[in-house]
Amino acid sequence: ADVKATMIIYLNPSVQFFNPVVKGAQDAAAQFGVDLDVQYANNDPVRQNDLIEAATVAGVDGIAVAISSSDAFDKSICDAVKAGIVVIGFNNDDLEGSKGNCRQAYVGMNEFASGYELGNRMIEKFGLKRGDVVFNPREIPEASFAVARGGGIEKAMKEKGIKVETVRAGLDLAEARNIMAQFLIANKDVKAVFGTGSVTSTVGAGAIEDAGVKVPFGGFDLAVEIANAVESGAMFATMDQQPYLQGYYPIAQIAMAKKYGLTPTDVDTGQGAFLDKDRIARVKPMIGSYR
Amino acid sequence: MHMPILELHNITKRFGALTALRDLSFHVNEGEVIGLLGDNGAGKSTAVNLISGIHKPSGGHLFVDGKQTLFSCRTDSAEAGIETIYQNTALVDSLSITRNIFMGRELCTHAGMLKLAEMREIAMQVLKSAVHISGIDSPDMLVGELSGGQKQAVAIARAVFFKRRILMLDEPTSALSVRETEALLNQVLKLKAENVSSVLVTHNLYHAYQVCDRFVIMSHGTKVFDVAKADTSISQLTEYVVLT
Amino acid sequence: MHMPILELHNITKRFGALTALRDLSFHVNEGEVIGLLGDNGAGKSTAVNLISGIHKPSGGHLFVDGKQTLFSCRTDSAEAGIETIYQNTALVDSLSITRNIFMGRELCTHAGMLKLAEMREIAMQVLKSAVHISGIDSPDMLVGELSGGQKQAVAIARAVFFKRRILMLDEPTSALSVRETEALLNQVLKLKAENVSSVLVTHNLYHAYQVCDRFVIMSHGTKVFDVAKADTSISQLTEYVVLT
Amino acid sequence: MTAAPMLVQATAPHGRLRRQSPLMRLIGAPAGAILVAFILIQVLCIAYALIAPDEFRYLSSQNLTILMKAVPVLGCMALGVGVLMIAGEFDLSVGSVYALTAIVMAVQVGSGMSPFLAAPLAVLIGVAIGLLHGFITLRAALPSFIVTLGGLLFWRGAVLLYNGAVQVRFDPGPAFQGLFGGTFLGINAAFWWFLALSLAFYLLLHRHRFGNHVFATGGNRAAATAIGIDVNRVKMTAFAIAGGMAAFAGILATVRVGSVQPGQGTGLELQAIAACVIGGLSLTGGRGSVLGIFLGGMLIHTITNVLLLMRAPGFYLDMFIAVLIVGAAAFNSMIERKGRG
Amino acid sequence: MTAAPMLVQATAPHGRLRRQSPLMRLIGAPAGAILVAFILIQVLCIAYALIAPDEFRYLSSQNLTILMKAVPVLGCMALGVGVLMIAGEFDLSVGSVYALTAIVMAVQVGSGMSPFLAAPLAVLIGVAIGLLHGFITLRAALPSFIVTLGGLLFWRGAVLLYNGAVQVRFDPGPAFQGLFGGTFLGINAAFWWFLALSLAFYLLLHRHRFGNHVFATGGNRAAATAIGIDVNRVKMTAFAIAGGMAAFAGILATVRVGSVQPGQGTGLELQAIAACVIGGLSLTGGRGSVLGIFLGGMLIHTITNVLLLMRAPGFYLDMFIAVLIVGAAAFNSMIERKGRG
Ligand SMILES: Nc1ncnc2c1ncn2[C@@H]1O[C@H](COP(=O)(O)OP(=O)(O)OP(=O)(O)O)[C@@H](O)[C@H]1O
Ligand SMILES: Nc1ncnc2c1ncn2[C@@H]1O[C@H](COP(=O)(O)OP(=O)(O)OP(=O)(O)O)[C@@H](O)[C@H]1O
Ligand SMILES: [Mg+2]
Ligand SMILES: [Mg+2]
Repeated sequence: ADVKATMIIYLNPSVQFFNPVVKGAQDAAAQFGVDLDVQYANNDPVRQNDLIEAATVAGVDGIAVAISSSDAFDKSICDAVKAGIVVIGFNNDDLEGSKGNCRQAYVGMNEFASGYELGNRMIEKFGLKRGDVVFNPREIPEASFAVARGGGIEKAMKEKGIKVETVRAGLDLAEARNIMAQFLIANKDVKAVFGTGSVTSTVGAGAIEDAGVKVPFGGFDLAVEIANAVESGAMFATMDQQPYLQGYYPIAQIAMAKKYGLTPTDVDTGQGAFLDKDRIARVKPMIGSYR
Repeated sequence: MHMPILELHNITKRFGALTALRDLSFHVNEGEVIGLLGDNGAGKSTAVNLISGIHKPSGGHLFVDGKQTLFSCRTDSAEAGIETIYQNTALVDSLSITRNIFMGRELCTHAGMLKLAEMREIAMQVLKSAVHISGIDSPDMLVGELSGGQKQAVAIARAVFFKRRILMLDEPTSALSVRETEALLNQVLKLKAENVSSVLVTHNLYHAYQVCDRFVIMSHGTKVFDVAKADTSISQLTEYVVLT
Repeated sequence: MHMPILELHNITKRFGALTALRDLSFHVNEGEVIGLLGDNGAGKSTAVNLISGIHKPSGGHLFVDGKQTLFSCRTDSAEAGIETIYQNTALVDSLSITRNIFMGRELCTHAGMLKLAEMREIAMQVLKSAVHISGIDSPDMLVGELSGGQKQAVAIARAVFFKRRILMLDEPTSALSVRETEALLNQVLKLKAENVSSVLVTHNLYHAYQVCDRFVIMSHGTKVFDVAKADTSISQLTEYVVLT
Repeated sequence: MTAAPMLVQATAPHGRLRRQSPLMRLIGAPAGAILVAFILIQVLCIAYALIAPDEFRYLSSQNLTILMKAVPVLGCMALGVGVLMIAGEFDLSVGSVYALTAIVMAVQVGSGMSPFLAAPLAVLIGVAIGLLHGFITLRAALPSFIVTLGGLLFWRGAVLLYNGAVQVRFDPGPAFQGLFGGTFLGINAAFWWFLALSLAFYLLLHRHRFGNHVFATGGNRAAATAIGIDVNRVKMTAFAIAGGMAAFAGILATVRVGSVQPGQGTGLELQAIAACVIGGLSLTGGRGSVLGIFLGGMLIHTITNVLLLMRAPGFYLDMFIAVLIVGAAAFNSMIERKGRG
Repeated sequence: MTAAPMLVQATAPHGRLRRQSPLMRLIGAPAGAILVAFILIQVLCIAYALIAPDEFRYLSSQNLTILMKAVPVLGCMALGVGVLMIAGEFDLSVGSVYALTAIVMAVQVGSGMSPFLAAPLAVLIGVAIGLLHGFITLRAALPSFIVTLGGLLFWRGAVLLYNGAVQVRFDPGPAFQGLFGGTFLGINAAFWWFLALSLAFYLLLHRHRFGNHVFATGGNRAAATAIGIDVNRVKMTAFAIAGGMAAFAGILATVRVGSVQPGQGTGLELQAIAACVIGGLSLTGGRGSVLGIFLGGMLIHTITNVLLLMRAPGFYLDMFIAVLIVGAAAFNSMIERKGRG
């Protein structure tokens, strides 16, 4: 291959969300003849810096990286760009956009916005009102996706005077289901439940059932269980951000920049994120590959 | 002349740079009580551990009943009928007296379930009969809570109960009181009458002289004297041990 | 009549349900050598540990130079001039001989840096002079690699080097050979000449009779006899110890 | 000052053992202190639940059901880890093994294998992994800490290698579902399993020859070897048990939620060790009891449960759990020291 | 069969010590085996880098710089954890303490405090937390494993309580930046700090009275107590050192990255312990050396670095790391056993 690229994912390899991202990247690599390696920072900014610098030293032509912090990667990314490497951000961007970071382009959507949208749609659909309490368990509250999505939900609720209760649910399905159910047993006045990532979204319907209550439930990401829940009505909707594109475009842009000198450009993958009963059937067969 | 039931031939044992035993040879006959004597660090415990299968020799040969053998683990030597009271007692502090005595050789049902009641009873009996130890009220006491002499008594009781052909005793009386020591020495003579051989390591030459038939004296890892009781006196023995 | 330098008055010590010492009283005069005798489990080590500040009494009083004191830790008793050879040797297997001897009382520069060379030299000297131990070639050997007697020698060397007014010896000769035992008993007499008192716990009545001025005999946690050497003989002593 | 020989006391006082109250004797027994602590905590919870049944729904049937469903996963894992700890070794890999074997089972069932075959297969893989860890640990004379830390990373990677980073559905049919997730005599099947296994482990560790060897090996390896116990075989068996129980916990968890996440089980190894330590197991081996492990696992879950029921701020839930775990352990240790007097 | 007294050998052979080759003596020395293993691995890497300088840029100056930047964070943490391990206690909380103190420092600097005040403040907080863990551990007679596992959860929660789940910028100005992140004599400042601290710890542990007390306390607590060492003070100091070094590692990481994430440092405690264990420290205390800790930390990072340079697939990177860590440990243990012969 004449182009070498490294993709750096901020979380660890077990996170399902990145499957379509990696598939997109690999498809692009195959089409454009790119020698691609994918690395994982395991949620550690220090390690992500090591990865960026190691890729720079290894002499790749391009780096696709999730810029999950507005400050932490500024220097290492600038150094890479100075060394002549094409750097494309994906999935997360510097909050100041291109002003805050040397990356040449960003491919992704705004997670905060998707949380805000889900929140507003649930308010509208289920008539949530001032003084109500909703429940938003989070796998890892300090993880960037949880802060962004949860923050969006909180903003939507705050605007209507609705209170958001949250709890750390962890990454274990069984454990998360126990914690969520126990919380619902203790808090009978909860009017709606929001998943945050794939774990809480997967087990939410079961937890509601365990607690013996009936409340609406919405969440994020895609998995067969989640699609089934939406289909059956146990879940109102899930938010999706077309991760396949977030992998495909960065690698394609790196290849085209190197081969043909094309300038990388920003891509918004967040259009049409909202998937409810009406739209889920179309998406379901693609789960795990293009979704 | 009988065949010795145990024979060491030119045994050598090294620990890293240190040669703890060098070309050590001696033998034990049936029903014989050997006194293994020598200075601190002479290699007595190393020899005992080697015969018990704890250490593997770096060189030399071992014969049981004239047949060359290799004790590669404790089970092999136990099979050959060797039972040992170790200098460090080899007890588990966190277990009860009963469980220590029957450790590795529990009385069980066919399914392997412990016969605890039976074992407790035997434990108390053997403690009393082997060393007349006092102050142990219950076989359920943890060994870690016993006094120095009481621990030693437990180790002795275990070995006496399971003895078969050869009993190795590595300074068994070091923490025992006068009365218990007497009891142990009588025990050795009683076993001799039953044709059980013993190898007694001790620094107390009076004790050794009282029960042993022959003395093997070691110094710096080798044997320097090998003498029958008939051919020596206690004062001569003292001289041998002190002057080498 | 002098004031005793150490006096126990009605000391009681309980471990959970067990009363290890009950109303124990005895005293030690300056330059006196006491033989603390008794059966296994009589409570001798418990008494030694209590005087050394390892155990706290459950009841009773302790006097040093006639002043009531409370040893709440080892440092207090060391301050009162008490130095102990423990039955379990109290050595750290993973450290060298030198570092064991000077453990807690290192020779240091003002900044606390160790004077290792000096300590190594002293360690070898004191090992030789205190017990004439042989077979220890280097003060850098780990204690875990030593033979039983060699370990005991290290513990003795440490106590003799740091001795001040009272030396407590809990079965110090149990693993020592004849020659080293002789050396230790002479050491006790030499210290007596320097006005250092000793309390010797031993099961060997010959050794006790050889060096002690007075005998305290314990049984089941209490004192049963307290007799001066002048008033007894070795055979009578044996009777006292065995029959109680 | 010499005195004539003085007979201080004519008859030596035999029987130096004081009588103790039954409570003191209970506390002195292995796991007695933790049992007392556990019962006290339960009494408090139940009393509060009876006084304020609406505020604190501890005794509501939903809550009891969830507790019974929640405990067995950690509990079974802790049983296996506990046996290994008593034998003197660690297993940090159980969380990863739990995920790997569960995924293998789910994938196999998904592609048509009977769950009644796939579940034993999962346990077998767990056992094999445990044996491998044991083999490396003993053969290369390494600390099991480092070998199983390697296992933690390796088997987590193996999950991805086997099936990628995808969540797998598990739909075993009603018979299997009933066996591991159903209800029998009002009690959840998973909890029955946990009870049965606890009993089996009790018999194995405290009443069977093997248990004696485990305690001896962990308490003093040199002594156990010197007396002829094959310590390597004992440790291998304990490793196998830890691996097998991790896999079994994986089955229970998978049946409960009906799907497996490749990332699941992270941090479970520390929780399992914590349950054991709270239950009185020593980190250096040779000490502990099955009752202790059982109660340790129960306690961790009760604490989380009580906190959630009392509506502790969920964002900081871990802080409260931390305080309560340390507090429970301190309470336990205090009772124990009182008992020893 | 009685024999006349027989003088087997007239002169007892004194000096039973064989001469050993210098290599064997090196291997026999503390941390000697790991040193040999480390040098061998370096020789292999350098040889490959010289043969294929374009394929494997191990010796490129940028790569050396990365290594020097990457090692000190884990290294400093391992030094602190190592001292505590030698004293016979664990610290599982260092990853959380590292995050908490770094956030406090960054927030304070962000709101106007001089970094030269904020950094010592962070270390002070680390020390205070260490002392608190020590106090609870010793006072309540608990295993430090459980207390610091509580700390792991508690301080992670405290991060959120202090500043929410937001990342914090850290912009300390050039003087501070230069002191901890600059370059001096061609070597990265963080690495200088690590070297200096390693030397200081070497002197403290192997040449100072305090170190002797640490080894004695960890090796045989009862003996150390019996001889008059204040084991509680020794352990408290070791806890304080572990906490302080975790905070110091946090400073280095924050200067390097320019911001702090509330979730950072998860899992670092196991890595730090792994570095120590690879370096020859025993999990039960009393054994180990500073050189071992130093090399253990270096080894973990070298392995990761080599894999990244060879562009090993990141999806399975942890699997390779696991195999290599266990392999290195096994190699080390093999050399060591050879040395003991
Ligand atoms: N830490 C402890 N916990 C419980 N019981 C103990 C403890 N230490 C000693 N004991 C008990 O106290 C009694 C006295 O023990 P001690 O060690 O003082 O006896 P001793 O006279 O030194 O015996 P020996 O000659 O065998 O050394 C024994 O019955 C022993 O079981
Ligand atoms: N595991 C070991 N590692 C290294 N050296 C050892 C080991 N075991 C024993 N030695 C050394 O071997 C020599 C012989 O020790 P051994 O224990 O056999 O002596 P011993 O005759 O039993 O002495 P004692 O009468 O003091 O018990 C000693 O110098 C000792 O230092
Ligand atoms: Mg010996
Ligand atoms: Mg004693």
